[in-house]
Amino acid sequence: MSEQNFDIVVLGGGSAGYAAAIRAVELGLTAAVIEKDKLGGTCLHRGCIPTKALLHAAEVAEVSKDAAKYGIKAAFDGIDMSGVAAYREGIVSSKWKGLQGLLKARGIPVIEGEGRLVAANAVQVGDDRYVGKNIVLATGSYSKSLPGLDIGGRVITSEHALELDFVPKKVAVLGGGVIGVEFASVWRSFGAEVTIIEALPHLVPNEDESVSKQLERAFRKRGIEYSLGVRFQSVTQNDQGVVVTLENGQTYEAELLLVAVGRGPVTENLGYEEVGVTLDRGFVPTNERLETNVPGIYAVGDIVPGLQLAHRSYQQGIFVAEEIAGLSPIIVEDVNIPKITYCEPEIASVGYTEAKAAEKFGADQVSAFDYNLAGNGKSSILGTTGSVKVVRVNDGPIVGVHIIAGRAGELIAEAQLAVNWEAYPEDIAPFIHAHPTQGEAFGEAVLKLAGKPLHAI
Amino acid sequence: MSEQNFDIVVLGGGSAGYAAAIRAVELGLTAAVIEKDKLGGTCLHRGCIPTKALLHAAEVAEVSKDAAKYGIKAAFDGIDMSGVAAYREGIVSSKWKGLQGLLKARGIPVIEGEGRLVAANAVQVGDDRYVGKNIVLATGSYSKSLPGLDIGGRVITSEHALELDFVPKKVAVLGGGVIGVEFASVWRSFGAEVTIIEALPHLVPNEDESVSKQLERAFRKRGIEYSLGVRFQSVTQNDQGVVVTLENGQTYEAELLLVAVGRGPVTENLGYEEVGVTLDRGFVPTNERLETNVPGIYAVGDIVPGLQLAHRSYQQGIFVAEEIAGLSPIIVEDVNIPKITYCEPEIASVGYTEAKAAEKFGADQVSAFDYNLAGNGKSSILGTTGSVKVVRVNDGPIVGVHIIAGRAGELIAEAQLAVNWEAYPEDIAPFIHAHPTQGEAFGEAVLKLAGKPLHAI
Amino acid sequence: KPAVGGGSNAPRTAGGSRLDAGRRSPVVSPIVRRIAREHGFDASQLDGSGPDHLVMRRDVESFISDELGSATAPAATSAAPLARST
Ligand SMILES: Cc1cc2nc3c(=O)[nH]c(=O)nc-3n(C[C@H](O)[C@H](O)[C@H](O)COP(=O)(O)OP(=O)(O)OC[C@H]3O[C@@H](n4cnc5c(N)ncnc54)[C@H](O)[C@@H]3O)c2cc1C
Ligand SMILES: Cc1cc2nc3c(=O)[nH]c(=O)nc-3n(C[C@H](O)[C@H](O)[C@H](O)COP(=O)(O)OP(=O)(O)OC[C@H]3O[C@@H](n4cnc5c(N)ncnc54)[C@H](O)[C@@H]3O)c2cc1C
Repeated sequence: MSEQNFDIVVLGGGSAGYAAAIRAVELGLTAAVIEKDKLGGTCLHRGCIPTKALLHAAEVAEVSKDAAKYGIKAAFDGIDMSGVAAYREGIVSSKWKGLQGLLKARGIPVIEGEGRLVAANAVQVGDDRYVGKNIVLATGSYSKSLPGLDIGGRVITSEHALELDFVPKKVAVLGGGVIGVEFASVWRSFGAEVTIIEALPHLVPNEDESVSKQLERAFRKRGIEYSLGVRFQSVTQNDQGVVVTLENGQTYEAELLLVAVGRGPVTENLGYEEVGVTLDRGFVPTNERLETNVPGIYAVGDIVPGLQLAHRSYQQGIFVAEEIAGLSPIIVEDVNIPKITYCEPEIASVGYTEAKAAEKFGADQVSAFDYNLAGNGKSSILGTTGSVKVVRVNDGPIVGVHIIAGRAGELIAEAQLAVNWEAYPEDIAPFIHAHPTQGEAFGEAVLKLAGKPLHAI
Repeated sequence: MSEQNFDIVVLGGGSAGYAAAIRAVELGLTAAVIEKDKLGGTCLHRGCIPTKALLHAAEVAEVSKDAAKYGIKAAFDGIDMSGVAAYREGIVSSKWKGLQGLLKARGIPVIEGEGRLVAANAVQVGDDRYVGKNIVLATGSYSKSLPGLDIGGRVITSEHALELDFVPKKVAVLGGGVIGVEFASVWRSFGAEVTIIEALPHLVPNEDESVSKQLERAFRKRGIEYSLGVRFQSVTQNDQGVVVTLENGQTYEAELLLVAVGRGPVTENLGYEEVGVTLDRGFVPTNERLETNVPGIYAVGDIVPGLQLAHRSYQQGIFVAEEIAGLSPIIVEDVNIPKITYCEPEIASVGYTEAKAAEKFGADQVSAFDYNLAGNGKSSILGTTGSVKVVRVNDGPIVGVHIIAGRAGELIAEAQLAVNWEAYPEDIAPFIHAHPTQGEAFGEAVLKLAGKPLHAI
Repeated sequence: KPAVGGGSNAPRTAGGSRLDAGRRSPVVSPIVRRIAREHGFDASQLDGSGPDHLVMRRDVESFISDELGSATAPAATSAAPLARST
C-alpha cells in the first residue's frame, strides 16, 4: 500500500486523459495517468486510427478498380485481409510507440491498472492510492447495444468488425450514423453486399439534410442498400448467418450484423457515484468549465454529454489543465467543433445546419448557398462530386459549413476558423483560393454569399 | 467597320480577363471580352487543369503500384496514353463548356479574334472597333526559352509536353521550378527516367529552403535525378534524341528536352507601346491598384510583374472591376497569395519563408516550427511524409506557412486566412483540428508556437 | 518586385489614429474586428495603416494600449468567442 501525490490525477489514458496530463505538466503541474488497457484509448486502438486505415485501404481498392478511367492499366484482384491487417496494425503500433515516448519525455507516469475513485481527491489502483489536488475523469466510452439485442457470435460491434480476418459476403449494419456508414463504406469497397438499417428518416441524421440526401444517392450508386425510418425489432442467428427483423416485419439476411447504435459512457462501478459525482444516464454532467458537481473533480471526453470526438477530447483535456492552472481558457461550443465522417464520399461539417440556423436566428435572417462540385475543377479531376454549403446570418457571420465529397475532411479546417472567428463572407472574399483545389468550392460559396459570385450565377 | 461601346473592354479571355468581365457586369457595368483563341486561356487549356489531370493519372498509377502495401491486390500494367488523353481532354472540354455557358448567362459578349490596342480607349479586331471607358489588358503569357535555345523537334515546351501521345523512356527537364517539377513527377510515375537541370542551388528555389531540401530527398527516393547549381549551355538533337551540355561540361542524353524556364508576357505587337503603355522587359508595370501609366488602362494576370498564378489572375480581374466601379477593393500582396506545386509530394505555401521573414522582421523577431508529418496519423495512413512549417513574428502574427506532403495543396486554404487575417498562433490554438486529418499538423505547429504543444515536444 | 504591395505585415508604427465616428475604414480580419469590439469600439473608425487605410491588427492594438491604457491579449484568449444571439 503506497500513496503518491500529484496536482492532477487523470483516470483514463485516452485522447482526453493524456491531453490533460500533457498540458498540465507544460504548465508546471504534476500529473499522472491511470490506464487499465493501452495508452491512447479508443481512438488509437479501436477507433479513429484503425478505421481510417481500413478506409484508406478501401480507397486504394476503389482507385485500382477505376484506374482505367484515368488511362492507367491496372487489374484489381481482390482484398488480402492479412495485408490489410498488417497495414492497420503497423500504423497503430507506430503511433502507440510515439505516444508512449511522448509521455515519457514529458515525465508523466502512466500507471497500469484499473483505477477506482475512492475519495473526492483520490484514485485507488490495487493497493496503491493516487491523491490529486484535482481529479480528471476520462474513462471514455464503449459500443452500446439496444435493449434485448445481445452482442456475440455473428452480432458484432465495431471492435470486432475492425479485426475481422475475412470480408463478409453480405453484411447488415444497424445504425446509419458515423460508425455505421464508415464500415458500410469499407465493406462495400471490399466487395461485400451491405444493408444499413437506420430508424431515423436519413443516413447521418445529424448532418444537414442536403448532405444526408446526397450521401444516400451516392451510396445507392455504390450499391449500398439501406432501410430508413423503420426501427429494428429483433435478430436471430445460426451457423449460416443472421436474420434481422424490423418493426414493420421486413427481414434482412446477412452473414453478420454490425451493431453501431452509439457509444455509452464508461462510468459504472468506478466509484463515481459513491464519491458523490452525479451521473445522468451514465454520463457525467459538468458545468461549462467541465467541473462536475464535486469541486475539484473534472470530466473530459466521451463521458461528458455531447459530441464524441477525439479532437473534442483533446480540446477538453487541454481546457481542464488550463482551467486548473487558472488560465481561464475560452469555451468552444460543441456546435463549433468540426465533424468528419470518413465514408466515401466523405462528409465534413462545422456550425449550424441550415435548418438549425433558421431555428436559431430566424428563417428570414439566414442565407445559404450550396455550391455544386460539378463546377469545381479539382473535384472533376479527382472524379468526385458533391457540394459545399455555406450558411450565413444576413449581414452577419458564417455560422455553418456542410461538405460532402471525396476528400472533404481536409476542407473543414478553414471553415472551422471562419465559423469560430465569426468571419463574414465579405472577410474571406478578397482572398481567392488557390487554383485548382477543392477548397475553391468553399471560396465560390462564400463569394456568392458576399454578393460577388465568380464561377456561379 | 463597326464600333461598339462598353464600360470595360477586356483584351484576353484567360483567368484574369474573364474574371474582370464577370465582376464588371455584376456591378452593373457593361463589358466585352476579346479572345483570339479559346475562352479560359492558358490555365484551362494548356496550364492548371490539363497538368493536374496528368498529375492525378500519375497518382492513380502510383496507388496501383503500391496497392499491396495496403492489402489490396492489384497488378499495375502500364500507362495507356490515349486513355490519359481522353480523360484530360474530357475534363478540359467540360470545364470549357461550363465557362462559355457562364459568360453567356451573364450576357458578356466574347468576341473572337485577335485584338490590338489602337487608342487609350479602344481595341480593334479586324475591321471592328471596341471602345471602352476603361480598357483591361489581360493577354497572358507564353513558354519562354533561353537565348540561343530553339524550341522544336525534340526540344519542347509544356504545351507540347501535355499532348505527347507516348511516355518518353528518358527525358531531361530544363528548369526545376513549378512546371518543371510537375512534369518530372508525372513522367516518373509513368515510368520514364527523368533528369531535372536547375541553375540555382535548389529545386523549387522560391520555396522555403527546408521544403526544397525535402523535395530533393523525396525525388531522389523516387528515382528522379537532378543537377543543381550549374547552368545549361547547349543542346543538340538528332533522330535518336537530345544531348544537353551544361556549363561545366557535363552532358545528359535523353529522348526529349522539356524547356520549363519560365513564362514571358504576351505584349509584343499588340499596340501597347504605341498607345503609350510603358513596358518593362515586356511586362506591364502598374501602380498598386493595377492601373498602368495610361489612365483608364489597367493590366491583370500574367502580364503584371509578380506571381503567375490563376487565382492571382482571378483576384486581379475582380479587383480591377471593383476599382473601376469605385468600390476601393483591398489590396492583397503577392506574398500573401498561396502557391501550390502539384508534384508528388505536393508543396503549398503562403507568406514569408523563414529566411525572408528573418530579413524583414529581424532574425530575433521571428520563430518557426517545422512539424514533421511522421507525427501525423492521417499522413501515415496515406503513406506520405513531409512537414508543415509555420513562421510567426514573436508576440505577433503568423507570417508564413510552408508545407510539403502528399495532398498538401488543400491544406493551404486555412493558412491563407491565418496569414491574411494576421492571426496569432494563440488565436488558433483553442480550435483543435479534426482528427485524424493532415490539417492537424498545422494545428500542432501552431500549438507549439503558442507555447502549448500537444503531440510535439 | 511586384507592382502591388507594401509590406502589410511589417511592424510599422501605426501612428496615433483616433476614432472618428464618420469614418469607414476597411477591416478585413474578423480577428481585428473582434479585438476592437471587445474593447468597446468599432475598428472601422480608425484610420488604418495598411494599404488604402486598411485597419491592421497593429492599429487596433496600439489604439488600445495608447488610448485605453490596456494591453491586448491574442483575441481568442480574451473572451469566449461568441455571443451568438443576433
Ligand atoms: C470505430 C470508431 C471510430 C471513431 N472514429 C473517430 C474519428 O475518426 N474521429 C474522431 O474524432 N473520433 C472518432 N471516434 C471517437 C473517439 O475514438 C473518441 O471520441 C475518443 O476516443 C474519446 O476519448 P476519451 O479519452 O474520452 O475516451 P477513450 O478513448 O475511450 O479512452 C478512455 C480510456 O480510459 C481507460 N479506462 C476506462 N476505465 C478505466 C479505469 N477504471 N481505470 C483505468 N483506465 C480506465 C480505457 O482503457 C481507455 O483507454 C471513433 C470511435 C470509434 C469507436
Ligand atoms: C503548364 C502550366 C501549369 C500551370 N498550372 C497552374 C496551377 O496549377 N495553378 C495556377 O494557379 N496557375 C497555374 N499556371 C499559371 C496560369 O495558367 C496562369 O497564371 C494564368 O493562366 C494567367 O491568366 P491570364 O488571364 O493572365 O493569362 P492567360 O491564361 O494566358 O490568358 C490570356 C488570354 O489572352 C488571349 N490573347 C492574347 N493576346 C490576345 C490578343 N491580341 N487578342 C485576343 N486575345 C488574346 C490568349 O489567347 C489567352 O486566352 C500554369 C501555367 C502553365 C503553363
